[in-house]
Amino acid sequence: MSDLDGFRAEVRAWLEEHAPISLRGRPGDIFHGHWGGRRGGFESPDHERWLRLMVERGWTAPTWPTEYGGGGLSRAQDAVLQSELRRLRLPPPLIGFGLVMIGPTLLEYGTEAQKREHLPPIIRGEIRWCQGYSEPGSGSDLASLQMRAEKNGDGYVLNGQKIWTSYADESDWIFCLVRTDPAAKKQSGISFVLVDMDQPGVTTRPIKLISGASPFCEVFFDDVKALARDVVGGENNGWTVAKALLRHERTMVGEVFARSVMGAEAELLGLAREALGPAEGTLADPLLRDRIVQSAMDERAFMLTIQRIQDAAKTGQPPGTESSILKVYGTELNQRRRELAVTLAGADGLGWEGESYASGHLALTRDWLRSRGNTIEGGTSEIQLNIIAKHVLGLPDGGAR
Amino acid sequence: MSDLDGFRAEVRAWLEEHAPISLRGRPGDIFHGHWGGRRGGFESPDHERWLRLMVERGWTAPTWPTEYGGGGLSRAQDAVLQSELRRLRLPPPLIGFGLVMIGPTLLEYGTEAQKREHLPPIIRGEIRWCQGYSEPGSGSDLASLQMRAEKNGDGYVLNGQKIWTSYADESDWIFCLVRTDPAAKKQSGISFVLVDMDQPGVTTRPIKLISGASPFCEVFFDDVKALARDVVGGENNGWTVAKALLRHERTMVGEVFARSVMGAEAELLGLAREALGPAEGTLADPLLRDRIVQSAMDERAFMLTIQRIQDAAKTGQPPGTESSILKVYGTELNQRRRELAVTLAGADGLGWEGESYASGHLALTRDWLRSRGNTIEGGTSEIQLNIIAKHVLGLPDGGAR
Amino acid sequence: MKLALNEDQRLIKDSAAAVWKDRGAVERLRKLRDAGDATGFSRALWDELAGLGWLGLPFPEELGGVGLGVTELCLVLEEAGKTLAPEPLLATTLLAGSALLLGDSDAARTTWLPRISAGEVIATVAWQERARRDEPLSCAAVARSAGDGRVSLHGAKREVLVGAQAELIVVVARDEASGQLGLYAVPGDAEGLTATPLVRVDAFPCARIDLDGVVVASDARIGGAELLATVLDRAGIGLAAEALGGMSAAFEMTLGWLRERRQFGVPIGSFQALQHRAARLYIDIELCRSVVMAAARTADQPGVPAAALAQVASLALARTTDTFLRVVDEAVQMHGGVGMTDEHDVGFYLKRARVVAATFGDAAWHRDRWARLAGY
Amino acid sequence: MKLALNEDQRLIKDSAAAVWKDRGAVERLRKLRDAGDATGFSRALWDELAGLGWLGLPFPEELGGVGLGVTELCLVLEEAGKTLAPEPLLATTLLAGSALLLGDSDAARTTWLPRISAGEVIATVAWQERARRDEPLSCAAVARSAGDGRVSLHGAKREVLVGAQAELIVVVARDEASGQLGLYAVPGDAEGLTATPLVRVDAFPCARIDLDGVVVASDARIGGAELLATVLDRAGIGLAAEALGGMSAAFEMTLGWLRERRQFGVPIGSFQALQHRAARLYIDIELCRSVVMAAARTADQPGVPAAALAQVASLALARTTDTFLRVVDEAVQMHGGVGMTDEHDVGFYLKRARVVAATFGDAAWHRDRWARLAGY
Repeated sequence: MSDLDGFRAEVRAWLEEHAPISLRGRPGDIFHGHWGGRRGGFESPDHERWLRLMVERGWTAPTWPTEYGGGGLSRAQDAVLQSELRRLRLPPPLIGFGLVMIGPTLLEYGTEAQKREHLPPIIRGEIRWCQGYSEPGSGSDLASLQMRAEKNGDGYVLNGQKIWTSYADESDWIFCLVRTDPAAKKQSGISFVLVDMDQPGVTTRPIKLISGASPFCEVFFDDVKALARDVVGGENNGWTVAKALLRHERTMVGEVFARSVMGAEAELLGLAREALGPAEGTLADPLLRDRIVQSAMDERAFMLTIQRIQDAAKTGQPPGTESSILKVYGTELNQRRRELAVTLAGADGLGWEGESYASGHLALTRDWLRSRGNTIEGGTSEIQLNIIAKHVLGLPDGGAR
Repeated sequence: MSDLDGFRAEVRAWLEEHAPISLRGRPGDIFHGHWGGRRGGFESPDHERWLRLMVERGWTAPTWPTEYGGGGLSRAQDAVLQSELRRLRLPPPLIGFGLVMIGPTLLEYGTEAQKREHLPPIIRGEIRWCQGYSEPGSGSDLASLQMRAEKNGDGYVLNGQKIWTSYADESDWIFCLVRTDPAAKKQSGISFVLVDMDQPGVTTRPIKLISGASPFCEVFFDDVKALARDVVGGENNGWTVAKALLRHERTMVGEVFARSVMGAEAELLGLAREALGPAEGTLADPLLRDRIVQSAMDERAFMLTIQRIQDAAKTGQPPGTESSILKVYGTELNQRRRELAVTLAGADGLGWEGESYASGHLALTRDWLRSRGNTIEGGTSEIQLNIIAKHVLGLPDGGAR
Repeated sequence: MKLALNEDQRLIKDSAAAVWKDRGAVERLRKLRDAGDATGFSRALWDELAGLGWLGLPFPEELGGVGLGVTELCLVLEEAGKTLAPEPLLATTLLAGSALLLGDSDAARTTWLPRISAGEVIATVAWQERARRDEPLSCAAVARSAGDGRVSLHGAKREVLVGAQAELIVVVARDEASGQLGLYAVPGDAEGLTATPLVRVDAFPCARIDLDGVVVASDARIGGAELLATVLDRAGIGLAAEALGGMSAAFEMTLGWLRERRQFGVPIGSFQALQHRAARLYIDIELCRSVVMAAARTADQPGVPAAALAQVASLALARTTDTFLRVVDEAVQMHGGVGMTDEHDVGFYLKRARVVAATFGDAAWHRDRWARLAGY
Repeated sequence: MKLALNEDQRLIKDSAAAVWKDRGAVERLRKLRDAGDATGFSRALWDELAGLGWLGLPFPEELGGVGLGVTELCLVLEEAGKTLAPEPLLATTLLAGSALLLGDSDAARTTWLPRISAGEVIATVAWQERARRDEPLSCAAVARSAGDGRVSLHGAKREVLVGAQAELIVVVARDEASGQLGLYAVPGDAEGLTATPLVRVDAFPCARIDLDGVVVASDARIGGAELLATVLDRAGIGLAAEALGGMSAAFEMTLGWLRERRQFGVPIGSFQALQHRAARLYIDIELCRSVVMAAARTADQPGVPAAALAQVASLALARTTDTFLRVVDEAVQMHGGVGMTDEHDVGFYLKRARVVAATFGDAAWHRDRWARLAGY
């Protein structure tokens, strides 16, 4: 306890002295900050200085071992560091899938050589990573993926296509699931491989969504090379690694949605007052008023459920498949909210572009459209319900997955 | 056309002359009238006279052939007869499953001897029939039925149990599905057999529902005898007969629900005014008001759909599986209405019995509870949705039925 | 009232289906959208529709029409709705056309209806002023006496269908002196009238109209509040028919995907959870079909009371707007990731469904009106 | 506020579960109902509950209680709810008990709370007068001065939980002179008080109370409108906990059936459509659990503002009443025919859920209150 207090004092003093003044009061989150990578520029010189300073202490990856350049902090110390960063409302010095996805995976499944090669560039923000899982033919049924990796000397030749790869067009390396044994059944012939995207044969193409531009890309592999030493977890054993990472991803998505739904009541009420008037007193439309309350109550119940799951985890109850509950409910909650928002806005929520519309109103349209994907991406609601039925409720398998 | 007009004039004159004055203005329907049978008494001497008169003309079964005692009318003539009965608002002289279920089945699948033996007593109202299909272990999966019929001399010995047999305790004969070939797979070992219930070994027990007393019974068979000549459609070929009858039953159930939902708006509005006041003007509770409108609109859309199906049939479009649509929607519509009715009544809709409650309020409670069975009886909603998915939408069979 | 198609109606429906399918279905709307086409629909196709007689379907023959009714026009609109055809049949023939047909002015009728039937004039009604539908009677635009029996119109209208392309705009304004609502037939190029195109999510042509002292002759007034109510209800029924087409097409598209798309070694349409959801959508669509047919036939009944028309119009719009929204949400969900891409057509239906729901009032608005009409 | 059970709480919950399961679950309620039992619950079990300390769980030790809170009582109520136990814990300890505990009268507190804790007194609050919940402030029963500082009570109350069995009835009446609401502690056998048992669908004991000039001493008044609001909110949270138990048990029963019942050669629980519906019920039940836990803990926070308590109580009741109704509807449907028979237990939950929803206001009522509290 007093150790932690000491650590806090030290962190606070250091931050007060070093953290660039210009960045204070500008908090980011895991999706808003500096992504790093070969092509990543900085928003300002202070952003660059902030990264260098933190990298020096290993605090871009505070809990990773110091031998790879990490901070070597305990979870408790990390919590102190994060709370001090929040206190000054500082942005994270570095974000990205290297830190939250492939890094932790390598720490768990990687060889010593893999960790030494790949972790330091992640920590220093030199290499930006993306994830190559889904393929056009394999959505919910991920294990049916078709992208091939054929042995060739001391490595593999990759051919195939990935889809829904976030920021592929801005990334340097990609971690991919590929089929290394076409004869093996589904899961058993899959390997988890790291691929340098800076080579011929790799093509990325951004995907336009119904809501407009998106970070998602298609990635095409045409005789692309990967090294044997870049297979993680062993050849044909990639499914185990992938599953662990997927669980991790779902929790992350849940947290993002938890944040996204906050404040529904105030937002919706604002839209309602704008559309319905009067500025005070009971809303003129009792049905819309009732839907706003439902949104508010749903949000409150959802946030309390997140808290309950966290509190249960603290008392040592083993975490279960709560991520599926949060995924299903959180995404649908957000959809209902976005739908209610456009409904409240009426014709103001129907604009696509142009100066006739306020930017806030245009965002309503786009956000509503984008929200329709929430129940599809990161594991469809249907898949989550299957998981709950089988693994939580213990209902018998009917062959449908 | 002029033939029909002549027929109408004749029917009208005959009814004006013969139909008991005391019964005019007292219409019944297929579930409200005289059921006949060995144990069936008459509500009044006029009821008995009415039956005798109509039996004489064969008009208890107007379209059945005259050789069995039917009226021998064409469908068009029958329509005229029914409209004239409606004109005087006369009750049907006879109702029951003999007329609407087993009779038509025998006409289609019975041998000449079977028709000669069984149809006349049905037409004269001497024998009341009930249906023995479901068993405790076979609900939606009817073909999994277990009741056995073993060959024994010139007949069978029946052992087993039927359930959900309406009015079994007041019936004389039962038509049953039984397993005559235990080795055969499901449907192929089933026979359709007619059984006289007036013999040792037949026991009936009424079923109490969550809503109270009901016409449903369990029927137990303990070494009960059936004659070989009473198998309809041939041994082990009962499934064909049963399916034809089931389709017929579903249409009937649909019609009943069509009637049951009529007038929702007026009923609900009455309850709402009673509970919420004021007697005039906009209802005080906008959410309940909205639900009443939904009920009214749902009913209107449902009635229009029934009309559309009937109109399409008239233009010669082949009838499809509309009965499944009507069954699913009509029953759920009725459930929503009953639920809204108890909701509107508040505590007045929570009474079970006793003088503290108005009889109308007690009926609200019972009707609501009874309505929960609507989506189960006569083929569950789930089964109907399966039928629609497969036979209307052409979705592939997933093994789930 | 018979809820079945007669032979003529079946022919119209079949040929409407053929016309729009031949033109490339949603692909056509996509091209217009991507090109930022200023017209927003195909004027060539419009001429063809005129040739087929559809632009004057419900007008009497002496005014260049075919002498049929809303029922027949709804069949055409339903088929147009299936391919999300942006041709302004609803605005021209049913909105403006109904105003002229049922309005007070013989002059306006004989001037404009033959030209509409011939495809020479695109027309519309400008009535909406707020973002959310409320009573049309809350109109703030005014008609002011401008001397010589002329009036000048002042105000702004929004969400005017095909407003920037229309050669005739029927403008709703309140007479400054009497307080009465009026419908004024105004040429699209009238001085003082500015149309600003709105790029809406469905990519159908639409505009904001500003009226800065637009002067018209007093005989430009073709009717008042009662006419407006009838016009909106007739058009509402037409929109319900279009929505019926839209939901049917989105549903068919989804059924095709459920049959084709394989996951876990089987077509996803074999999964019972999806089957049941699809079956429920089917039931709701069938109910929509019934109410749309009944509403259109009611509109064609001679001397139908305004309240009866209003009630079926509200029934049709309440059901179709809600069902359309539900169908497209489910359609995108069942398509999975591919349904979220702009490349796939299903998203166009998603977008259109929401615009449809906001055009003449959504389901909640129409349920409220139903209760008001019924006195509770 | 921590949404997890501590060691003591876990013990209470486990032993509550054991107590009621040992007594035969729903079978017990069935027997009482079929026998037309005049008490409607088990007085012997009531004595046991007293022995376990549960009747005084939230009362201070000096008043015979255990000194714990609503949180702990809710755990007991949740377990009671699982077996549909008709023992009047909610009415006695949470309704009347809260009124006495938080009321103005030390005399009433010290007279009644020890006797409640000891199981000697069944108590309740009589507040409802209409069939549908409306504002408690619309009370029509009056308290009239009867000289000598006494008051006489006049009026009628309905849906009084355990009203015919209660030895103490806290009656809500309006002071005729001041117009202020008052809560009056009245002995169940007071002259002029008539209790008429109501046979409700859930078979829980309940009565109508007629007050025909019931004379009580003026110190029988233990509080006013604010106290009533707090009492109803605390009891509402308790009822939400009971509902949570009820829905959990009905759901467990249904899961068991889904695993066991075979049709078409497989357990019906393997059908995906049923699986998804079950999974959605599970999610909703889990959300109910969160709000009930949070609401109970809020009630136990010292000095919690009335508005904050009202808000969580409304949240808890809105969610649990709706979810309970949905769970039992689905439970009966999934059970098929057997679920419709009186012989099966699941129907008891169906009946109870509707009474629960009507007791302190249904979901719509509480959503309306939430908005009022939030000022919109």
